[in-house]
Amino acid sequence: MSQELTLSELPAIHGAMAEFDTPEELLQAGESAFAAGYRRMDAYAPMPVAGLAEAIGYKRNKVAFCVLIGGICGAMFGFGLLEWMTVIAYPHNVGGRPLNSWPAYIPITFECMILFASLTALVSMLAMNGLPRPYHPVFNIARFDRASIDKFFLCIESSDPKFRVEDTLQFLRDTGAKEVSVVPA
Amino acid sequence: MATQENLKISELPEIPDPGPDEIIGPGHNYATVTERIGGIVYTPWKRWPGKWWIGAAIAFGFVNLLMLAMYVLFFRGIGTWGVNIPIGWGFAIINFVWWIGIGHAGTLISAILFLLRQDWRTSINRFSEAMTLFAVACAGMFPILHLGRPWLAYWLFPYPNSMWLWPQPRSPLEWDVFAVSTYGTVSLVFWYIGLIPDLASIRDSAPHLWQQRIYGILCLGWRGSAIHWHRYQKAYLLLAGLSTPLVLSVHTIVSFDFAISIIPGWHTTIFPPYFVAGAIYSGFAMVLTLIIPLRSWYNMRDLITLRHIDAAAKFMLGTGLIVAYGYAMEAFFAWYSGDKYESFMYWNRITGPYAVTWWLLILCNIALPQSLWSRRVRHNIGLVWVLSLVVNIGMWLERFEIVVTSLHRDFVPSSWGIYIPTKWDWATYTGTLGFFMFLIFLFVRMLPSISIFEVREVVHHLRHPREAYQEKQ
Amino acid sequence: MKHSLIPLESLVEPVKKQATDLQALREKLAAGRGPAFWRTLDEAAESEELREYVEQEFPGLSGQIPQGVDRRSLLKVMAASLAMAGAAACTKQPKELIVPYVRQPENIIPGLPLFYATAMPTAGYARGVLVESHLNRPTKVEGNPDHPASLGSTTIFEQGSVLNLYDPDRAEIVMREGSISNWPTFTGEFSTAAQGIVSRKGEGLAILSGATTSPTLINQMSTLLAQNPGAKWYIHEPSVNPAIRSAAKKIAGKNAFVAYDFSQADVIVSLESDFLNNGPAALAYARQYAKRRAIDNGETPVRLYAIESCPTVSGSIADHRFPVKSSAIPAIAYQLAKACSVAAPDAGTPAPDWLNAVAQDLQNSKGKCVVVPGEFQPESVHLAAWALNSALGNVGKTVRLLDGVEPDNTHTLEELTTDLNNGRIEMLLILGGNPVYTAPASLNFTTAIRKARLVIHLSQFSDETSLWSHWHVPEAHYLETWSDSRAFDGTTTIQQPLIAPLYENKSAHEVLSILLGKPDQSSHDIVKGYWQDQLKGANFEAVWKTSLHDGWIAGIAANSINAGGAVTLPPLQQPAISDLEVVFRPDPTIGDGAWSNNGWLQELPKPQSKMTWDNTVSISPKDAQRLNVTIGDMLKVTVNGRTTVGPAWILPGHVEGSVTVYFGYGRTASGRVGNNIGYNAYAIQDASTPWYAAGSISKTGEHYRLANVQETQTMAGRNPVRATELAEYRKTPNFPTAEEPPLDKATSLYPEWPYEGHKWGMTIDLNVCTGCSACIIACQAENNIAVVGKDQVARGRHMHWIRVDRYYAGNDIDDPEIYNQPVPCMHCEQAPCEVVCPVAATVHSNEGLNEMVYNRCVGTRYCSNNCPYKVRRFNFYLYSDWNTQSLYGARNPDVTVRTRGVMEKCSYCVQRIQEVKIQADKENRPIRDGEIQTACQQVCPTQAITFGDLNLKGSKVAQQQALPRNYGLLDDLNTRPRTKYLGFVRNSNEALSGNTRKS
Amino acid sequence: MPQLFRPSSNTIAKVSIAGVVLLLGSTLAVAYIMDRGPWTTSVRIAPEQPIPFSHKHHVKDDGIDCRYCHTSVENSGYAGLPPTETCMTCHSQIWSNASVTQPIRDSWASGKSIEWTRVHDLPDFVYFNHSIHINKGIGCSACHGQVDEMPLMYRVNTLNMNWCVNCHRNPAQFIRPRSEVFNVDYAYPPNQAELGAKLVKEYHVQSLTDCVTCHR
Repeated sequence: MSQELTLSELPAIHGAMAEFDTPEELLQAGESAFAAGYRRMDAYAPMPVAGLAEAIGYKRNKVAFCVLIGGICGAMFGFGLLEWMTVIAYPHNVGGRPLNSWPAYIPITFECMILFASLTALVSMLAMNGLPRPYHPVFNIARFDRASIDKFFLCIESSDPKFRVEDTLQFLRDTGAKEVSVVPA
Repeated sequence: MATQENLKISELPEIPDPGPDEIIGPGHNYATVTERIGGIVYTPWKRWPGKWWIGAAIAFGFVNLLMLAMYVLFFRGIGTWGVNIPIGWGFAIINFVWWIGIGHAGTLISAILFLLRQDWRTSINRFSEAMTLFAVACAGMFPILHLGRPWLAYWLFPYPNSMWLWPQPRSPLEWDVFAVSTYGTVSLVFWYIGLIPDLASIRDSAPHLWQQRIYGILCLGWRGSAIHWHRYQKAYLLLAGLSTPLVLSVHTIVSFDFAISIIPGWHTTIFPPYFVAGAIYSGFAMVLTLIIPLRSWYNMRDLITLRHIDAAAKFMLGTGLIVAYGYAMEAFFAWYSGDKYESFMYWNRITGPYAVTWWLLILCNIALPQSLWSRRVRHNIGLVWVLSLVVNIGMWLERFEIVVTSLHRDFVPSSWGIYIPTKWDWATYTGTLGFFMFLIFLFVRMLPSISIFEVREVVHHLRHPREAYQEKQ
Repeated sequence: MKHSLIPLESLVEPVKKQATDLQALREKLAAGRGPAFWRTLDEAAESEELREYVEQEFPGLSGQIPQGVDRRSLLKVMAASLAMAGAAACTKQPKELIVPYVRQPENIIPGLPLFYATAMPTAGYARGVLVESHLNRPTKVEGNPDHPASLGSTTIFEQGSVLNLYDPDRAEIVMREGSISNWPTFTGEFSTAAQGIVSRKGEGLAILSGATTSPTLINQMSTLLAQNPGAKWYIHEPSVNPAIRSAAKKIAGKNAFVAYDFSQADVIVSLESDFLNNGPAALAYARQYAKRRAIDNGETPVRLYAIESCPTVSGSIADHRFPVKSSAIPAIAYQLAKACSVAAPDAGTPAPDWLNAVAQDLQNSKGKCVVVPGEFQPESVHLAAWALNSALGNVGKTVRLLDGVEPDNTHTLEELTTDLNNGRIEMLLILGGNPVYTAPASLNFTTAIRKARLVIHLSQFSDETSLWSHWHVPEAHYLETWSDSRAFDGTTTIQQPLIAPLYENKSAHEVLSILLGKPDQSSHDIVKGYWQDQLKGANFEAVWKTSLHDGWIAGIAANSINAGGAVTLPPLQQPAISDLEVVFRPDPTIGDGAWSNNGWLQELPKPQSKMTWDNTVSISPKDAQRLNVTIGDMLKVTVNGRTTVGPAWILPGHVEGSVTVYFGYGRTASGRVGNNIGYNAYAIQDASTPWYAAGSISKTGEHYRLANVQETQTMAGRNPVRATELAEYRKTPNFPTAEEPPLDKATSLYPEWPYEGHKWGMTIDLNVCTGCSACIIACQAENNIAVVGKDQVARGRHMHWIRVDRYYAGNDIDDPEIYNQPVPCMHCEQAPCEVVCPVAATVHSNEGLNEMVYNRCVGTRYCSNNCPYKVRRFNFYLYSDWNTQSLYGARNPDVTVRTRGVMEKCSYCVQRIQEVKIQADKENRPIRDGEIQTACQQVCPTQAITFGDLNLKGSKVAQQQALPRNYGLLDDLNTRPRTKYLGFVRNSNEALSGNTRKS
Repeated sequence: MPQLFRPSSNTIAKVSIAGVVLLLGSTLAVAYIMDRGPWTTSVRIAPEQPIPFSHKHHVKDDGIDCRYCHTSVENSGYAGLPPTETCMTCHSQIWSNASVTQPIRDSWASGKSIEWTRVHDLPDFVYFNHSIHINKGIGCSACHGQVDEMPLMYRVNTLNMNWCVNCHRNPAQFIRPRSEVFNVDYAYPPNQAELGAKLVKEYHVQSLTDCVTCHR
């Protein structure tokens, strides 16, 4: 459902939304929108679409870096803990083994590394994606529920300097969108 | 709503299996897969099949048995079990190793097959991950239950305490604490991340507002943004990368529980690889045991196809052969090492009081599974199912062999003994089986048991084979 | 009454014990810590309190020792567990009371144990002991090193006696025909009844007692008999063979005792004698034997030939064992006599081929050999043995004839039965003992006893006999009352009590003095009174005090008789039993049945069978094969038409054509522990042939579950025990390590852990270990080790910290080599158990102790799995009895009472180590070698166990570990055990190479 | 489709996540504090006693030496609690009919002990020996605090294992001359460091941290 709006009766809007049937169309639309100079936009798909993010100008993905840091911290924590426990906190003669039996500490060190890294992966991914975020303007579009099922959307946001409702809507229609609508904020 | 028109699809009577070459049946589109898989989740309980109710009820019965067994254990003591001196470990550790082994298929399928780009994993990874979690939950119980003073189990964690005492990290049991808890956590994370987009799909296709709300919360407001997908895939890839060494390390460490000790039959270097192989072996067996009934109950023959079963069966065969190699090596060491204790141990396994279990295990784990070489066998669903059960039993017997026969006759003849499990041992074991099944039953009802968005990708790839390749780059 | 218990328990804190510092002990006792101060009001008050709570606790006793675990209430379990979790977990400690004395006796310092010298009479004969007392609470019995019949060691029974004192099943009050009465009433009625008798000069008065050597008692009796010529004194000692004394009497011409001195012997021939374990002088003999067994300095050890039907403790370390029917021993004795050219009647049967070799050996060592007659052999054997010894010139050297210390001219149980049946007896006074149960069935004593008009029974338990008595008077435990007794050599000990009677317990002296018309005399007055007369003149009080303190009265000993005229051997009474022979023996751990309610002794594995909680019918492998019997099959044993049914035990080394049955079981009025277990062998005993008789056995078809602690009987191709022949040893002294050299120190990934300070270690000399098992029970008493009951033992959950493994070797199952190997914790320097404990509950002390911290243990049992010696024990249930308060008294306050779910094991008696260390530290001196003794070491009759500091130059343990015979169990695992063994060396007779066992 | 959640829900979601984390953290913190706090250690909590016995009065005001009542402290593991007799030596004369001392007289008359509540109560599996500590120059007040300032007796130290271990690790911090052992208000000198080291050598004090030092 789309409605014709005149600038006068325009409420605060989040952006202009175009709906496509296939990932390929969406990908093209995204590319042309970027080519047309739009920068503040987002594309929505029920499954990962290769190259889509890059198409709309997404550059650097920092998840990997965070995970690396997490892993290093984990390993250091694990080994440090064991060393401290057995050498400093309460040194015991255990079966005649040296206080610092470092080979025996490797398994736990490794596990700690994995644990920290994995948790960092989850947290950093969600954090950077700004999730959890149950409310989002795009959900105002009635057909957007198909975005998680079988339809593909491109949304050029009002915050984009080149954003002009009519032009943008028109531009989106020209990209061959099946349906185009304004996203109320 | 968009979903209404598709409801019919889930009611199609019989869906044929597309055969050993297809990983998905014909005529599927993005919507239909959503509908087929999601449909199960939000079908009103009135329409749940009777089979489910009966199965769940039986499983729940065993959960109660488990509760009773625990009550007896805590208030009367570990003496209610069959353990003694010299056999200080019995069912508890056998079951622990068995469950943790089963728990290995999930992460393996999700992570390793993912890295290996095996597209057939898609329809079974979600399910086997769930299976992993539940198996680990069962496994995790035993190390605590088997303590003489379970209420002090927290002493195994390093926390600042008024005794200024700390765990003793040279002990493989301490390694277990970290390995198992890490494995549990990471599997959960991996599983949950995989679920997020599908939960969103459920949110958007569920008929009732309360369902939409619940899944809306669970999916954290996922909206399928391209950039989110990008980070999402990166995170998932990294997790897969991390889980792969993890899954190998966990059973390696479990095998250290034995390999680190000096008991003949335990103290051996072959254990880590052969435990890991055994774990995967039993894991795939359990996957098959579960998905074969599942696909027919829920009309998913076109999503879990002969292709999957065939591949899993091959995996079983392969890992089974590694395990066989392990056995062979044990025998070889026993002879080649020239160690009198080692050779006696092996001889005692074959001919001693527990010889029956040993021969049964050879039958279950090595002899029978060889039939999987034959394509006809692999494609006979019923037969594969039976074989998967056989392997499950065989792997349990293997753990029994390792734990009991090694301990009951070790070094000093005067202290040799015999182990006879009591009714409470059995109650605890079957109890966890019930607990496991009960969780599975809940899972298939409450959550999408197949990764919907990955199946969408499959649908997409089938349409555009060329891109399918590029996309993986 | 919980708090009345606290004075005992709340003072549980480290205390100063001086078991080994005897000088200090003497001074302390000499300084007037004697009995005179005993019965002061203070102790009276103290004991009142004790008595009170025990009585209060008694009725509702819930904690049965064997099945107790099933009866633990949830609360108890949780409370106990939390108590152990203690301050560690986030739990608040329960409120605890301190109850100080009202008036503190000056000789008691709370926290410091006192040691009192006394003696425990066994079958009348004294063994001197030192009893450890915590606040007047006897907790542990040790041997008295100065006492000739103890020499610092004890048997299993002295150790077990503490538990009997606190046994909740003890009789507590005077009973009259089953209803509660009291002592005053009894005294009243008894004296009136007595007056009647006395007026008739004792006509119709019969007094039955066990064997006794108590001068006071004998004196009381003789006074009584003098006043009442009509009265008769009968003596019944179920497990003692009267032939020993009758033979001695024949030899000496008067009441005498034949004593041996093995320290001078080169050759010993045992005619079915268990001289190392049985009899009033066993401990002394064991010590002498061990001394002569020494080989490390080139000595030639004594050679022991054991000729016996059923393997005994002594037989198990014999150099040659000849399985011979018990009934054939007399013939053998005569043949041996002949072979040594001693005039002896014809034995009928031809002598076995080996006999001449033995005879030859004897003759080669004239004056340096001993022939020991079996305790249960008839007079003829004892006479033959004497004849041999005198012919071989041993008399005066290795054999001595001493004045007898037992009363003379007493009557037997048979006579009593006849007199009863003839209605000659009106009043029967039974002083101790349990004749209704122990009388041979042939006497039908139960019918006889009914003939008496008044039966008065004095005994510690209300037993089978009490049920047939009109009056039952609770007898005082030897730790509760005054008395005296003498050792085999006449050494006399005043038995002083360590605690006032817990209940209304009375001694035989007190009962007798009623008859003597002094009803109000206390044991103390009687005993002291008697000795005042004896030790006239000399400053009595001083002598009395020293005697009490030393544990024996100076200057009183039996003179030796140098007469011993030549004896003429009677013709053989009966020939060897041709068909099946049934041999009767007291049970190795329960004796004649008097100990059957003692959980420690019940759970103590029998030296040969390693079986607990039952008596078996021991049968030879051949017979078992013939009758197709397996262990546990029920056998019906028939003797003279009387039958009993018991489980079979196949005993390698048992002679063919003979079965051995044991007394002491099948009791019905023993108590919660001893009731209805095993079978009653008295039920088939015939008074005429009490120790062996012709009989028959047959399978009933039933099978019985026996609880034994050792499944595997052989060494299964490993050699935990390493033995060799003397000749071999001379060639390769390091024979134990010759084949399997221990790994050299370099074979380790880890750097050596330095042990600068003390370095505790232990050696166990297998060459002298007889497997008597005293160490096991001493350890149990010292370390509060719980009794778990038959079912748990059968499940492999017994708790003994030190076990004695018994292996059969050689290639002849009918006459195997028998080896005993005590196995405590090895305290490995590279302990496998420690590495695998996830909570550091077992770690190494810097003195090399393998510490087990109960309160840190969470119970993974991994340590036990990984212990190659399997010396760790686990509390699968709440085994320690936390309910039965009377048992609290027996506990050693220096050792934690373990709770459910924790591991435990030998600690090298670390509480003793700590106490000596603290003591030495306070006195600012180094610890002397041998100052610290572990419980097992202290009790060992042959001193096979040595404990000490390996870093201390010249310490005995260091020397022994330097010996070539020294080896470590499973040395090849590189666990570096601190407990080492000294290999067994067999001194075989080459002339018998045919019979020589290959090692 | 209508929005399932109000815009505010975004904040709620994020806040609740933080909340959960905080909750977990604080629970652990509380447990930790409980474990150390008086509730478990009963530090500075004077328990109910049959007689309101004041060490302040007897030690400070009357100047009675520790050993007058705790007789065995120098040669036994157990310091010893005075028998009623000891109380009566004075209280038969003074305060001889005060109501507070009534229990003493009752006990004396009846022969029934006075039942005190343990203040310094170690778990039953801990074996502490007073005499050796006294002999090695560990003063009473080092563990029991300034009893002469205590109208009613209470613990000043947790008696937790880490507290014991702290001194056993490095006795020099708390050791004092033998002469000062019974001096309740002994103050450690500023040069405790070297003095301690000196005394440790002089008294041959070992630092014993083996388990069996206290647990058997």
